[in-house]
Order: sequence, then C-alpha cells, then structure tokens
Amino acid sequence: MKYIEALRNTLHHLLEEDDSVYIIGEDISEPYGGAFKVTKGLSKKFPERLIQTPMSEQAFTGMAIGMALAGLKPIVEIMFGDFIALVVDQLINHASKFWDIYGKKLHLVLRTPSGGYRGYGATHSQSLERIFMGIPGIKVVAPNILSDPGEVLRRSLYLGKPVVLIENKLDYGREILESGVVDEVFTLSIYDATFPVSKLKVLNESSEISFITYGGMVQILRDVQRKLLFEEDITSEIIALTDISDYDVNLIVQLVESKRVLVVEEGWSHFGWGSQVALDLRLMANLEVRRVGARPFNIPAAEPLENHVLPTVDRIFEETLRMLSQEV
Amino acid sequence: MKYIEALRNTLHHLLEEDDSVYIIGEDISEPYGGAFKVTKGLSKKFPERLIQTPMSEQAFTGMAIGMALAGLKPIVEIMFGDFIALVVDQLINHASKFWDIYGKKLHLVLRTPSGGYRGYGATHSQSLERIFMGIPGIKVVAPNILSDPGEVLRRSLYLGKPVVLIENKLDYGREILESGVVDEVFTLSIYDATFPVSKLKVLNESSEISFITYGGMVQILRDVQRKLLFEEDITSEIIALTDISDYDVNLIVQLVESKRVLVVEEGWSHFGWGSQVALDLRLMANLEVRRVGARPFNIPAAEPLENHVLPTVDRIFEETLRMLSQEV
Amino acid sequence: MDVDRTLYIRLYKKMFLIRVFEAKVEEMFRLGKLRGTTHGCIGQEAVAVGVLENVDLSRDYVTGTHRSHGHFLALTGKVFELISELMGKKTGIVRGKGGSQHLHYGNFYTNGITGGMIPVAVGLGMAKKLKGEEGVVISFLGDGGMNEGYVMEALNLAGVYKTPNIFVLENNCYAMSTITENFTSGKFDERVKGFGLEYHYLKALDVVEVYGFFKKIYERVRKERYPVFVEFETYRFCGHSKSDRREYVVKEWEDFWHANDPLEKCRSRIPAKVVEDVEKEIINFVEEEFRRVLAAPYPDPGEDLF
Amino acid sequence: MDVDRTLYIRLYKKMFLIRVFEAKVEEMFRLGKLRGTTHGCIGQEAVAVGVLENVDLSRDYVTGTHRSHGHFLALTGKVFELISELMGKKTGIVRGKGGSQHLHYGNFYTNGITGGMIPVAVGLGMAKKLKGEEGVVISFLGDGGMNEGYVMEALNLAGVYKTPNIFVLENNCYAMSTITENFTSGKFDERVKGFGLEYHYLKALDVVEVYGFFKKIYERVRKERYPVFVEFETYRFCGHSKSDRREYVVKEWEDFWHANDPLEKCRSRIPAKVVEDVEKEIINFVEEEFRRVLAAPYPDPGEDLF
Ligand SMILES: Cc1ncc(C[n+]2csc(CCOP(=O)(O)OP(=O)(O)O)c2C)c(N)n1
Ligand SMILES: Cc1ncc(C[n+]2csc(CCOP(=O)(O)OP(=O)(O)O)c2C)c(N)n1
Ligand SMILES: [Mg+2]
Ligand SMILES: [Mg+2]
Repeated sequence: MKYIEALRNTLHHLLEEDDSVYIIGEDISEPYGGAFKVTKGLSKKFPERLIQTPMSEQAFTGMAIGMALAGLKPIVEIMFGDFIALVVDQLINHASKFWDIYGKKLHLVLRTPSGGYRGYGATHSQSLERIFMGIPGIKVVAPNILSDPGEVLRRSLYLGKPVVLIENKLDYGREILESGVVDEVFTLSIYDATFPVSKLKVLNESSEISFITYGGMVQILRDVQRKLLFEEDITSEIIALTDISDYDVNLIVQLVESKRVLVVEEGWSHFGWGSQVALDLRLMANLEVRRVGARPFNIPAAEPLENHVLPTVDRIFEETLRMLSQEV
Repeated sequence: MKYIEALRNTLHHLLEEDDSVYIIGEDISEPYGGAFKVTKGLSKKFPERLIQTPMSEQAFTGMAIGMALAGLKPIVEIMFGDFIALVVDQLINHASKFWDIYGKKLHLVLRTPSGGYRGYGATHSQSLERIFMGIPGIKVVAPNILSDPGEVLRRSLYLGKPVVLIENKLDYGREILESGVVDEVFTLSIYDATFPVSKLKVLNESSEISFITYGGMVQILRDVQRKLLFEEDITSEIIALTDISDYDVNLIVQLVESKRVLVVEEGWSHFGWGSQVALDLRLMANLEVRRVGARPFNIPAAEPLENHVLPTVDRIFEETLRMLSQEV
Repeated sequence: MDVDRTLYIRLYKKMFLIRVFEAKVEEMFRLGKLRGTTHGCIGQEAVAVGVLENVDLSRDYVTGTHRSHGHFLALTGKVFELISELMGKKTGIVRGKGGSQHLHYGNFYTNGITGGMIPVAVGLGMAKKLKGEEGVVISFLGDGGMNEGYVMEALNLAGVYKTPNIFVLENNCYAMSTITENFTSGKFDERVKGFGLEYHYLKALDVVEVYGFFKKIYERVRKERYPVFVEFETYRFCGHSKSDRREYVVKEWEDFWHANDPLEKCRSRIPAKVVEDVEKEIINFVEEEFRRVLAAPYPDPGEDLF
Repeated sequence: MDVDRTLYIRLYKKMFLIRVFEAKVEEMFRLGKLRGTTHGCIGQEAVAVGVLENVDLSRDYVTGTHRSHGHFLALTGKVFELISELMGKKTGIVRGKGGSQHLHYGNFYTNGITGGMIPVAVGLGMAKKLKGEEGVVISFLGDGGMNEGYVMEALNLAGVYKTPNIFVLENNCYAMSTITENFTSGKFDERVKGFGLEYHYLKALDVVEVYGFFKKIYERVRKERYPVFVEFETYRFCGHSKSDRREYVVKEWEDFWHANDPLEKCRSRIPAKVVEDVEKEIINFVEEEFRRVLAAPYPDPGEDLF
C-alpha cells in the first residue's frame, strides 16, 4: 500500500469509528481533496466532518484547539510544512499551556507535509518541525515507509496531547514496506513502542554502520544502503523513529548494532533534531556519532543548488566511507 | 553601569549617529518608554524616530523588514520574548529569505526580553529563542552582564543580517562588570570576537569546572561560583557567549580550562541550545559534558514550582558536585 | 423590595466585591506580598457583572483575557480560590500554576496572549454547533487586542461558520499606555460589520442596563445561534498593571468616568443602610479570605506540576 | 495612428506576451522540462499590464505574490531572465535560487507566503515616507490572502501611518479550489473601509480602462501620499498551479469571462494585420528565449549559493 493511501484510509476509518473526529484545513474537501490529495474523497462520504477553511492558518488552528478543549478530536492540515511558522503562537502559547497548566487532555493533531527535493523553493521546501521539538506539552511525530503511517496518525489522535505530525511530500507516492524480508537481502523489524521504531538491515549480517533518521530520509538511506552493500560490500542498518521528539533513547541504543552511528535528517544540522539525538547517543552509549543534514542556506529552487544544500545519497555515502575509514 | 542603561545609551547613540535607525514597538514612546523601560526618554529627543505601534506583532515586524529592505535600520522591540512566537513567519519565511536568496543586506534587530523567575506565568516567562537558532539567515545573540550589552546591540545592527537579540528581564537592573579583577577573588576577561565572549574565573587559579552559558544565567552562575569557592573550595569559570547561534567552537574550546563542562541555559533542555553546544564540545574536544536547563514543563507561576522547573543555584551546584565526584 | 432593587443589590454586591478584591491585590503588591504581575479591572466592573449575570457556566463557555479577575469573580464569587492562584498557593484554581493571567475553572478559560483566546473561542463555539449542544460562548477582548491579526481571522471564521459566539469588546480606551483610537485606522463598528457580524454598542454606565442589554443579545444567540459582537465603552481607573503610573491618561475621559463611576450609579439606587451592610460584609469577607490564603500551603513540585 | 490605438497596441503586446509565456510554461511542465511548481495568470493579464504600465521601477517599489510572472513581465519584459529562473538556471534573476515564487529584480519582490509581503510592503512605504522620497509602493494580493491576519494588521498599519501604499487586490474568485466568497464573512469593500482606507473597485475587462483608472489613483497617491486600496475583479483561465484540473469552477463565471476575455477585447481594437505581426513576433521571441535558456548554464554551488 502507498503511504498516502494508508493515511487516507486511516482518516476514513477514524471518521467512521469516532463521531468526534473532524478534519480542518484549506482545500481539503472535494473536488480538491487537499494540495497533496490526502483527504481526497473524504468529504463525499462525510460532508459535515470536513471543515474547509479560508486562508487563516492561525485562527483555524486556534479553532481546532478550542474544539479539542470541548472534547472533539480535530485533525488540522497545514498545506505546507513551511506554514507551521504561522501557528507557533497558537500551539506553543495556547495548546501546550492548556495541556499541563490546565491539565486538559487534548486530542489534536496537526498534519503537514514537510521537506524539499522538488524545486519548490525557499518557502515551500523546509523542514521546520524543529520549532516544536522539546516544547513541553507538544509531541512531534513523523511516519515513514518502514511502518504504517496510518497507525502513527491514529496513535497521535488518541494520545491526549497536541501532536504535530510531519508527513513527507515525496513519501506520499511511495510503497510502505512490510516487516520481514525485503528485496531478498534486507530484513525489516518493527518495534512496537508507543510510536513504532523500525529497523531495516542486511539479512543475517551484523551492521557496520547504523543510520538513525526519520521521515522522508528513509528512502534516500535505502539507496545509500544498497549502494554500500552492492558497491562496497558494507552492511548497514536504518533505524527510523516515528516519535521524533520523545523517542526512547534506551531502545535506540539497544537497536544499534554497530559502534558507528550516522544521524541523518533533512533539516538544517545546526541546532537541528540530530543535535539532540547525537548527544544522547554519545552520552548514553559513547558511540561514535556523526551527522548529515541540510547545509546552512535557505533551500534554493535550482536543482544543483537544492541538491547541494539538502542531504543526498552521495553525500551520505561519502560520509559513511569517511567514518568507516577512521579508527574507533 | 546598569545593563538597561547600557542598552538605552546605545539606542540613544545609534539614533544620534545614524539617521537611518528607527525603533519600533508597542508602548515604546513617552510616557511609558516600553514595558521594561528600555526606550524610556528616547521619544522626547527623537520623536519621529520612535514608531509606536498598535498590537500587531506580525505586521510591524514585517514593516520593519520592509524598512530594512529599503535601507533603513529598524530595531524592533517585542514586548515579551514569548511573543516572538507571533513573528516566526515574518522572520523565517521572509527576512531570512531576502537575506540569502535575494542577496540583500538587512540591518534589522529584533530585541525582546526573555526568561522567568518572576512569577509571570506560562506565557510571559519562556526562553523561546531556540526557535531561531540554526535558521540560515538569522543570528541569535544575547548580551549578559560580563560585557557591554550596548556593544552587542550595536554590532547586531551593523551586521547586515537579521538578528534576534535576547535580553533578560532580570538583567535589566543588574550592574555590568568591568574586565579585570572582580570582587577581589575573580577575574573577568573579554575576548573580542565578532560578538564578545567573556570568562569569569578565580584569580590565579585554574578551573576545576567550566560553565558555558548565556544571558541571565550568568548571574545565577556567579552565585554558584561563589558558593563552590567559599563552601567547597572548588574553582570554576563562567564562559558567557553573546553570539549564541553561531559561536566559534574553537574559541570556546581554547577558553575552557577544565576537562569538565556544564552547559547551562534557562530554556528547556530537550532540543535546547545546550544540545548543540554540548555536542560540539564533546565531538571537538572530547570534554566531559553535562547540561542543566529547564525541566520539561510549562513554566508555572507559583514560586516553588517555577523554581523547580527553571534552573537554580542549588540544582547547578549539586550537578557540579556530582560531576566532580566522577572520574574523567 | 421591588425586583429592580433586588437586581441592583445583587449586581452591586458583585461589582463591589470585584473592586475591593482588586484594591486589595494592589495593596498586597505594594506591600511586596505578591509576586508576578496583575491587571486590575477597577472601573470596568459593570461589564463583567452585567454580562456574566446572564451566563450559565454549566452549559456556556466563557473565555477571558489577561485582565480577568473580574470575570472570574462575577462568574463564581470564589475569592479564596482566586487569591490563592495569584499567590501561587496549592488552593488556587489551577494549583498556583497559572497565576493572574492563566485561569481555568470549569468552562472558563483565560490566557496571557492578548486576543489569543478568540480563535480558541470560535472553536468552542464550533464544538457547540457541531455537537448540537445548547449553550453559547462568551469571549472578552480588549480594544488593543482588536488589532491582532488572529483576532480578525477568527471573527471571519465565526461569520463563515455561524458559530454561537458572543464577542464582548471591553473598550477601555487604552492598550497599556497606548490610546487605541490613535493606533486604529477606521472604526471598530465598521470593521466588525466588514466581517459580516451583527454589531451592538453600549456605554457601560449602568450595570442594570448592561445586564438587560446583554440579556437580549444572549437570549437571541442562545436561540438563533449565530455570532454577535458587542462593544462596551468602559474605563479603567487603575493602572494597566501593577507598575503603571498612568501618565498617559486623557483628562477629559478621566473626569467623565470618575463623575460617572458605574459603581456609584448603582450604589445610588440602593438604600444607604443596605449599602453599608453589604459593603462591610464584603470587605470583611475579602479580608478574611486573604488571611486564609496566607495560611494555605504552597504547591509541591512532586504532586502539582501536572 | 491615434494615441488610443498606440496604447492598445502597446498594452496588447504585453498581455499577449504574458499569455504566451504562461502557456509555454504549462507546456514545458507537461513535457517534464520544468521542476517545481508554478502559478499561471492566464486571464488576469489586464490587471498586471494596466496597473504596472503606470509604474516607474526606478523610484517605486512593487511587491508580488506566488502568481507573479505577469507582474514581472509587465514591468520588465525580461523573458529570458524569468524562464531562466523557473528552470533553475544561473541566468535567472536570482540565479535560479528563487524559482517561480521567489522573484527579485531591482525594486520588485515576491515571496511564497500568500499575503506575507503586505506587511513588508507597508515597511517599504514607511521607508518612502520617512526618507521623504518620491515614489510609491504597489502591492498585489489575492482574494484568498485577504483572510490572512497579517494582511489585515498591515492594512491597519498603512492607515495609521499614512504610508504611500497602493494595495491591488486581484480578486479572481478563487483561492486554489476555494470559492473565496463562500469563505469570507462580510464584503471586502466594507472590510477595507473598516480599516479606514480609501477603496476603489473595477472589473478588469478592458486593459486600457484599467490603465486609466489606475493612473488616476497612482497619480494621486504619488502626490498626496496616503494608502489606497484597489480591488479588481478578474479571472484565471488556467489552473491554480500546474497540477490543478479546475474541477471547482463556477460555470457562470467561466462563461462570462470567456465571452469577455480582456485579451480579445483589446485585440478587437487593433487592426488585424497589426495583431498578426505582433503575435507572430512575440511567439517567435518567446520560443527563441526558451531555446536560449535550455542552453544556459546551471548555477554552481560554489559560486551561486550566496
Ligand atoms: C500578543 C501580545 N502582545 C502584547 C502583550 C502585552 N500586553 C498585555 S495587555 C496589553 C494591552 C492590552 O490592551 P487591550 O487589549 O485594550 O486590553 P486591556 O489591557 O485594556 O484590558 C499588552 C500590550 C500580550 N500580552 N500579548
Ligand atoms: C500562508 C499560506 N497559506 C497557504 C498557501 C498555499 N497557497 C498558495 S496560493 C493559495 C491560494 C491563494 O489564493 P489567492 O490569495 O486568491 O491568490 P490566487 O492564487 O487566486 O492568485 C494557497 C492556499 C501559501 N502559499 N501561504
Ligand atoms: Mg484596552
Ligand atoms: Mg484568488
């Protein structure tokens, strides 16, 4: 099944099973079904459960918070991940406060497609989810193709705390992998924590390097993984988190087989997601850690520039070889 | 001289010296002179250079960006640091883009008082500057009482790139220390990088532990420093950065005398400023690093709770003793 | 006693309670017995009391602002719980975690971002509408808050979705030290109509008039379920917050409102003896509650953080 | 040839250039020769051309939107530089870094956040005012963008500070697939007046009428220096973006605008022979420029990132 279908099916089921679920956002109803078509078809079956909005990200996010306070379960779609910049106040200064200062359970998910590699340019390609990481009362999650994105969405909605759910534009069209043997030489295991953690490694081999990542980077790392194996005979493992702001460090440490870890994210490295992850791994397990992320420039539209700024297969591949060439 | 006076004097000089400097914000003019009185008196002398605004943080920040695009040098005051949540889009999706995608030099500073310990509660006590750290095209700076805050402001305005300047509410009333011998037993040195780095250590002694910090935490660390020295005979050094988002790791590593470093910040630790700093120090110099920051709760108003969530002298003191009791 | 007089007495008690409470808070700050900050509503009591006398918190929602002691007291009369909250005591309505600006009690919510609750309030109204529940949402906001973009977006949403929201603008002329009309282009009534909302206006001089005026609006919205906007002209006699010396005030407005203090107006409708008894009782009550709070326990990080 | 005819020809050339350009961009997308996304303005050319014919980029500022190819071409005619930008070539106006939505050329700026440039434009106007410089700021925005809070805040600021800003609303009925009037409570004219701004309206059927109408406004603002808001009713014949199949359109509006295509109207005022020559020339020119761009170099990370 495709990633987008998994999300859409889950939205469908949630609407069907639970009367208090609503979907809110711009252009989500028929005939458009959302800029990336995630909600396509849903308004036909549930016309009064999809609340299409004017372009007012701040207020409709606030509206969703109010609905959640009143016991409903709104799922907000922010059309592009870049536009979460507009809802920072409503999430950080409102929703997150109600959650602990007022002790209110909020069933609220804000979904948004993040990331680049499509030539959309500086305001439509960013990975701004970092803004919400580590903010008490907000969880940031990100599905990927190594487990069911729908399940991540479902658990987010029933968590009882505001969740920012980061989807990836390029993942929408990708197939989700099933656990077990993949492509004959790899094996996928899914560890069922509150939010799943997946590991894709070479069948019956221990891994020389571990990649820790989330979201759309998984696909790029799969290419790196093959290239390493087929061109250099190097075994690697991809450990993909879905709870990216409150992951269980112990679980990750247990899953890491190698002494070398490369933390890979699409966002800017400096003060990025990987800063915390790398520090955790370094302090908890004294692993050899390196990082790859976007270079410190706004994301250009032109292909050669975009591919220079964002992490690529080649850059990760080379960084891996460099790590492996060094003593531990 | 007091911290607030240094800022106010510099604003005064900047207005006097440079016709293109403007100050923009809520209640900044006479008779109020700003919620924290930083601009007190200025509108009397420069009535047309202070642009008081309605409560419209997004639009007046955008207005300042436009003024900067047109070659002026606006200094925006956001009344409380918590409200920078409202200007994330204008800074990240506008100002920062003009800076590198359009290659425009922008002389633009956004000043805001950050931090807690005053019982103001969850929406008036946060340290949200983390939002802008590591965003290309934006610099985050924070003065402290170990060097001239006015100089930090001045350099920010002439940098040519949007700067978020984090002031500290409690620092306003504090005296700035002069370099040289302090209180007979300490010595303060100021390293004049693009933005100054200060080091306050025990006179003629090497340091057993180094604190790396910024902003208002300096004062708390001074108390810790004395307590360590006078109660436990332990020498320590406070290294206070003012460029907190693009600091020079090499300089810091050079300045650190001990093998143990405690990175101290007022904001939440998880995915905080210290995550990157600690990682840098760990990877660059393999120093023993620990961190203290706010605990993961929204900041409560009640004193015992606020003091539990925010870092205190006692908590840092104890963390220091714990570190020193461990082998390196 | 006629109905009218009973009403005046009932409302006077509430207004007087709020005023005594706020004055006591100011005193406590002066004495250094309160941390944090606070925004008093001395002068504006007629709005809080007149409006909220209509409300039924068991089915309605109320959202407040940074200046909501009066709203809370008008709704609940719970002096002990409020002062506990301001003093950071465990007996506060949110265990001292919120302080003056972050109150929550049942269906009543406030927050410290000016106007930030207006989008949230539209969501509460939306929930009422979607669930087909009775009840409406009453939301206070200030003249300064009217210029915040998210407030304007929210007014549009309420109009688009026809939610049962009543927006109550307490136009007290100032936003901190800013004379709002000097920083507002156009007029609020035209703006509100530009959002397709029904607009009402009243100068809040007489609490019983406020009560009656609002009652009609309230009943209509309860029944017909569409958003309405009500602007009250009012005035704050105290500083914006504890440290404000009120150097920016406009003399003409000061004079007018001091000559027309809604508390005095209400008082004048009640027999002197009754006033005397009522006031004494309330003053004693507030003093007593403050004393009780002093003895109340502080919250404990182990138990009360979450 | 009379003045009028010269004008029609001049404006027709620009409109036709824009239409041919946008059609070519659509074709390139279909052929897979363009990355990214794009927002065409086919149908709306009369606004861009009529408005910007008045502008002098050496002293005025212009801010655009996500849909600004037409604005740029009307201002500069630089086809090679624009298509270079869309194709991510080094010869693009910002070296391919911006792409379709992030254009900058001299005093012309666009960005991808709908309405996000309106606050910035007020700042440009403020700078004009503070420096005592000549020139005004012309800013385009869409009907959808009108419901963004920061846009409304900015309209208020322009009114408060009396900046020389002209806001040009291109009301093309839709925001992506959303029929804006169904998601807007109240009317734009009332809203704008609620911000104390002078409001003007024109249905943009005839480019020369747009030109003349705007010329008067423009001259007044140049001289009297206060903010003005102009709403043009217009229509987009193409999809919102490359992937839009336009399933949401309202037939009545489609029919009206196709029967009243401003390009046709303008064309009808020009002798057939002239039209024929002009069109041929432009088509060839655009084809040629696209070909030149194909051969142009890509930017280099080492040199062109900053
Ligand atoms: C978003 C935001 N900006 C600024 C402030 C600081 N502040 C608190 S109250 C206030 C003035 C509010 O004026 P108004 O809305 O008229 O309410 P009033 O204080 O008169 O009741 C200001 C500027 C804030 N709390 N939130
Ligand atoms: C803040 C923001 N929200 C949403 C979008 C996505 N988006 C781009 S254009 C558009 C519709 C814009 O409609 P309108 O303002 O009427 O301009 P038009 O496209 O009709 O020219 C949307 C929703 C965006 N770019 N920015
Ligand atoms: Mg007010
Ligand atoms: Mg439109």
